[in-house]
Amino acid sequence: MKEPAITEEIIAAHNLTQDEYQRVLTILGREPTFTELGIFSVMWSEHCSYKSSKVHLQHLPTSGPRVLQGPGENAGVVDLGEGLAAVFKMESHNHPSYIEPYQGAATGVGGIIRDIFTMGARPITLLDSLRFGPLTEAKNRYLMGGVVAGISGYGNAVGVPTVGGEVVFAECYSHNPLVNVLCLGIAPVDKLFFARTGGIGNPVIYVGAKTGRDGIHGATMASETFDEKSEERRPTVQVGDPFREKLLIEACLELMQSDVLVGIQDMGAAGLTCSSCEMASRGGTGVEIDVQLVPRRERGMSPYEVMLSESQERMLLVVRQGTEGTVREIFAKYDLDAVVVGRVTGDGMMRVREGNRVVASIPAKALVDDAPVYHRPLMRPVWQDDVQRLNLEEIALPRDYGEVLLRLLASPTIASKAMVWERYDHMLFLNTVVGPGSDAVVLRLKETEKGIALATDGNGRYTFLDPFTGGMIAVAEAARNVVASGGEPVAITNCLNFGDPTRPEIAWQFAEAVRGMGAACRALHTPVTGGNVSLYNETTGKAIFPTPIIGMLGILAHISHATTQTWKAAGDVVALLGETREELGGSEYLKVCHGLLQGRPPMMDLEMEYRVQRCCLEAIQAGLVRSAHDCSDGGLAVALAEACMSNPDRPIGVDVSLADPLRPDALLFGESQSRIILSLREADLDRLKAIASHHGVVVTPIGRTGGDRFICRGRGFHVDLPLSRLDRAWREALPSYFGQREDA
Amino acid sequence: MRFGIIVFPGSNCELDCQWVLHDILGQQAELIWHKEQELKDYDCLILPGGFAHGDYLRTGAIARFSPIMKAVEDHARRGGLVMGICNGFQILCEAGLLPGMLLRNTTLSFICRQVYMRVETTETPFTGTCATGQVLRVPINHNEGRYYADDRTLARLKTNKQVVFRYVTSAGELFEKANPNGSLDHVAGVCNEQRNVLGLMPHPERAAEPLLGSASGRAIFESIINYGRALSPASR
Amino acid sequence: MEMIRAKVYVTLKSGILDPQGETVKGALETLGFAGVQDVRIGKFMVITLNGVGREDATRNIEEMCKKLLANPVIEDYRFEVEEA
Amino acid sequence: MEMIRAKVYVTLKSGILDPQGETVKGALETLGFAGVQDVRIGKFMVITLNGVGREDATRNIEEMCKKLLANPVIEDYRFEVEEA
Ligand SMILES: Nc1ncnc2c1ncn2[C@@H]1O[C@H](COP(=O)(O)OP(=O)(O)O)[C@@H](O)[C@H]1O
Ligand SMILES: [Mg+2]
Repeated sequence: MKEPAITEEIIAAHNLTQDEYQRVLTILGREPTFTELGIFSVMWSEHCSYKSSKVHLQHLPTSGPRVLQGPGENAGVVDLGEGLAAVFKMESHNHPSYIEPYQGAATGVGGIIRDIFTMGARPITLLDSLRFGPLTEAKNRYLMGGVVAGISGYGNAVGVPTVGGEVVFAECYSHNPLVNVLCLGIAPVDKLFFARTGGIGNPVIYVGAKTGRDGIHGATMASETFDEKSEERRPTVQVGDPFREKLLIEACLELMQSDVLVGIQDMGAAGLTCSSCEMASRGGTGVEIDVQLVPRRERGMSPYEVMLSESQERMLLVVRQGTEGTVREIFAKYDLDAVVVGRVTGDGMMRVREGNRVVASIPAKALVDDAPVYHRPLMRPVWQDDVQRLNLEEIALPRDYGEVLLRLLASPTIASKAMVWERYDHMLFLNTVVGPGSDAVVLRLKETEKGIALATDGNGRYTFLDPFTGGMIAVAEAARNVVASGGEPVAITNCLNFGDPTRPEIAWQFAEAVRGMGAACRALHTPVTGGNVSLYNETTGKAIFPTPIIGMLGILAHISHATTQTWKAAGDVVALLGETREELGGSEYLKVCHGLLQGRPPMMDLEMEYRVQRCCLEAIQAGLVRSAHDCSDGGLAVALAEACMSNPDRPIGVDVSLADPLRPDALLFGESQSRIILSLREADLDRLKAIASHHGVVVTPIGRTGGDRFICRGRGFHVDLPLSRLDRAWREALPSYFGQREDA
Repeated sequence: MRFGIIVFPGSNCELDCQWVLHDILGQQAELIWHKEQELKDYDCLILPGGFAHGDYLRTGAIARFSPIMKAVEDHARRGGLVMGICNGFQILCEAGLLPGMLLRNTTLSFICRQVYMRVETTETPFTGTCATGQVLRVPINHNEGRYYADDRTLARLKTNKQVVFRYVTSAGELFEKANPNGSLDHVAGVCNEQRNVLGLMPHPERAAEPLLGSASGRAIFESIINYGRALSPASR
Repeated sequence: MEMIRAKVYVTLKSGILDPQGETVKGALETLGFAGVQDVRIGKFMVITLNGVGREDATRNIEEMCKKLLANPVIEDYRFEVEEA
Repeated sequence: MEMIRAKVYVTLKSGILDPQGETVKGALETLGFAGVQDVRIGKFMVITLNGVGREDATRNIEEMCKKLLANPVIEDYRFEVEEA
């Protein structure tokens, strides 16, 4: 087969700039072949090279006493003690999910799971962080229905429970939904695997599904903005096969028990290209692949297509010479292909052959390390001051605060997500001590007394209004959720979803948000172990909110510290940790009740945040706390209502009096940070006060649990509603949009 | 007792069953890969939940042809105990070891949540320590759990008291809203005529520890163990 | 020997509730399509055989349906065999 | 006006992975059926229309396929309309 000649159009179609093409010429010392051009273009895409984000990410803190592996490998690794390690990472699959929601989300799940078991860990849990446009639009219902079905369809069948996550709605995600999935696995600390090649002559083995023309140029697609033409790119859609992936997990984990594996890498974005050259460059060797040996699903595939295919459920292994038989035997047990497709070489080249013909020969290290790095120009948007302006005097106070509360509870961002999580197996492996529906997920670690907590968070609206503060709050809130569940926050992974970084305002948002995250990670002692950057999230020039999503990992010293957000008994004291300020900027209340996206987000004092968290954790560990819930979207009133309702089997009312001399709407619905609502036995109140004063944290008893009404009073307001009304508003909101299925 | 847990490609609840049987209840429990052709002398076989062969074509349709299934049938014919949970139930129906079929939930969606099921008969090895009418709180986790049988089969099931569990409210009532998947006559579990083969959609192994929210599924495993003990008091 | 293509149709027995069909019917009505009386959803499989004569193919496909492709408790099947 | 029956065939576009078909193919081979080259599994829908003329029916079904019955990203469709 003859390869096309390299023309300007072909270079442009590969999204390589003139400068980048010059760089290719320099590295090769000649013109690239067509296959080589394809390889450079995927390796140097934003998705694989982080060329626009690197200069900012390098300022994040990435080390700490518990971090065994920071960014750079397939996933981060944290020491849990007792010889166990947590391997975790988050990935986005935004663009594919817009094009085909079911398969886009499904293959996103499949991809992140591979990152985890590649490192030797058994994947035990998934969390999904989703953003959609308003459900009043049919297209958004279709997207959400498809994405949730895809996560459910793939995650359940592959046998990894989806135990938590979040769903948030805003107009800006209408043409650009976000699908971020976190996976965590557990491995013995001394049995971790890495993407390496080891000794020269080692065989390179391809395992898993056959290669088709799926998703060719998916990696470059994920780095482009959408336009009308995106529709035409559809035939590259990849279909996930959770059954094959389940077999692949079992086969790889079984292989890892034996002593044959040198290195292993999943084939994700940029498929065989990325996996082979990254292994070689990390191993400091070369690698040679013969595309003719690669198992194929379709006829007549060119070397270019084989190298760039993004067919799912495939892995690349390097094993010790002479152990090929062992590999074949284990994979045959699971009816999976395991084929030697190449070997490790000593010349540092990534060489691709088709039989005897060499179709690509590129220095592997240069391909990876000499990728372009951009210091994109930054500019604070001219409209930033405008959106931050908010004069509270111009905001009319509502007449009926109960009505406002009901509206907020029915707002899809706040409403119960039971309809979503009931479609996910969230119980498999018998670890789920706190499942979906509380601040963080808590899993026990069998055979130890410990547990782990996980939460995802990230408020795009705050980050839009003030990227630095938004970045800080994303980390702080995720940590607070972990603390409220009884865990000590130890490390994060993250997904950074932003617009087109070649626009200086977007680059500025990115830089600021990352700076904020870094500050919070330092203050809270939660280093970054990995993550993912998704840029170009815009359609026809309109970017999404800058949306950093944080996945926070915490450790529970004892599983008995696991704490949920719901009241446990009538007659308990309700106490508020932290202070409420007159802050309404960026709140859900302003958006839902006044149609405003305006103001500064609530202020974040990291030092105070840390003290509140330590105080809460110490109180939990001392056994004083019956329930804990952080105040976030919708403020104090919504958090109190959730604590009443979120155990459907046992709703318990509350009677609260608030004395603060603030505007009632700010007091009830403002989203001041660093606040946690606790419930405890009356007899324990003094001990809680002592702990709080030791940490310099304000604790205010505000009422009592009990009854079947929600009562909340203060200066200028008196809300008194039966729980059943709150419950209906909150629980029926999401299903009401899906009464008529459109995604059958 | 000796439990054997059959692992099909795509099964995923085998470790959970083993955990409950071995680590919680102190029984022997071994995993058996579906390509095996012979079985050691197990007292009870468990076909666990999951997605054998990806649930492709029909749930359980391909798994019933696994090499091990011949031995499972022989074991059942000899009166050995077999319990299919969720996907295991689906496989037993496809294999003809249990009457009826499991169809797509009427909600058309996968459902994972706690439900209540009522013990309809204690005259099985799987419910011997329960009380008739006892309500168990056990989670379901399936896409195809709508029990179906033709009229004649259903009539026979009723006459023979082969309906072992029904979906009910927490108070034990047969209200429509307590039937999560549209099962015929609220059927959650059935046994064969000889009463040694049971299939049920809810997952008792997910309800065996208070830490995880419910321990009421334990009654089923304890009934089996009790039955085994009664059969051969000396050896166990 | 030629290539044979078999088209297999598997449908739910009449009388068995087809919630997916019902839902599609409802959705079609919502979209404004009038006169939709009934929707039933089944499977359509295309099986390509190689190196098998037409008669053998027919016998084989019949057997595949009986054994695996359809479940007689809930489904009917029908197929056509043609040269590809 | 007569009753119209439409048969709609929805199939995966060629080149799109069909994990279900692949798995069934493997199962057929395990069961000892020789010569199975390929299995692709799609949907077969039977839609009954009432009070709609044949021409309108044809136009409607075409539109139903486009809007709802097939997912144009990964599926093709084909249909036949007949008097029932
Ligand atoms: N997509 C989802 N998948 C699983 N669980 C979810 C999802 N969305 C929300 N949840 C669960 O719903 C609960 C409430 O979510 P959220 O409103 O984001 O909590 P918070 O306000 O504490 O951040 C959490 O327990 C979360 O795990
Ligand atoms: Mg939160």
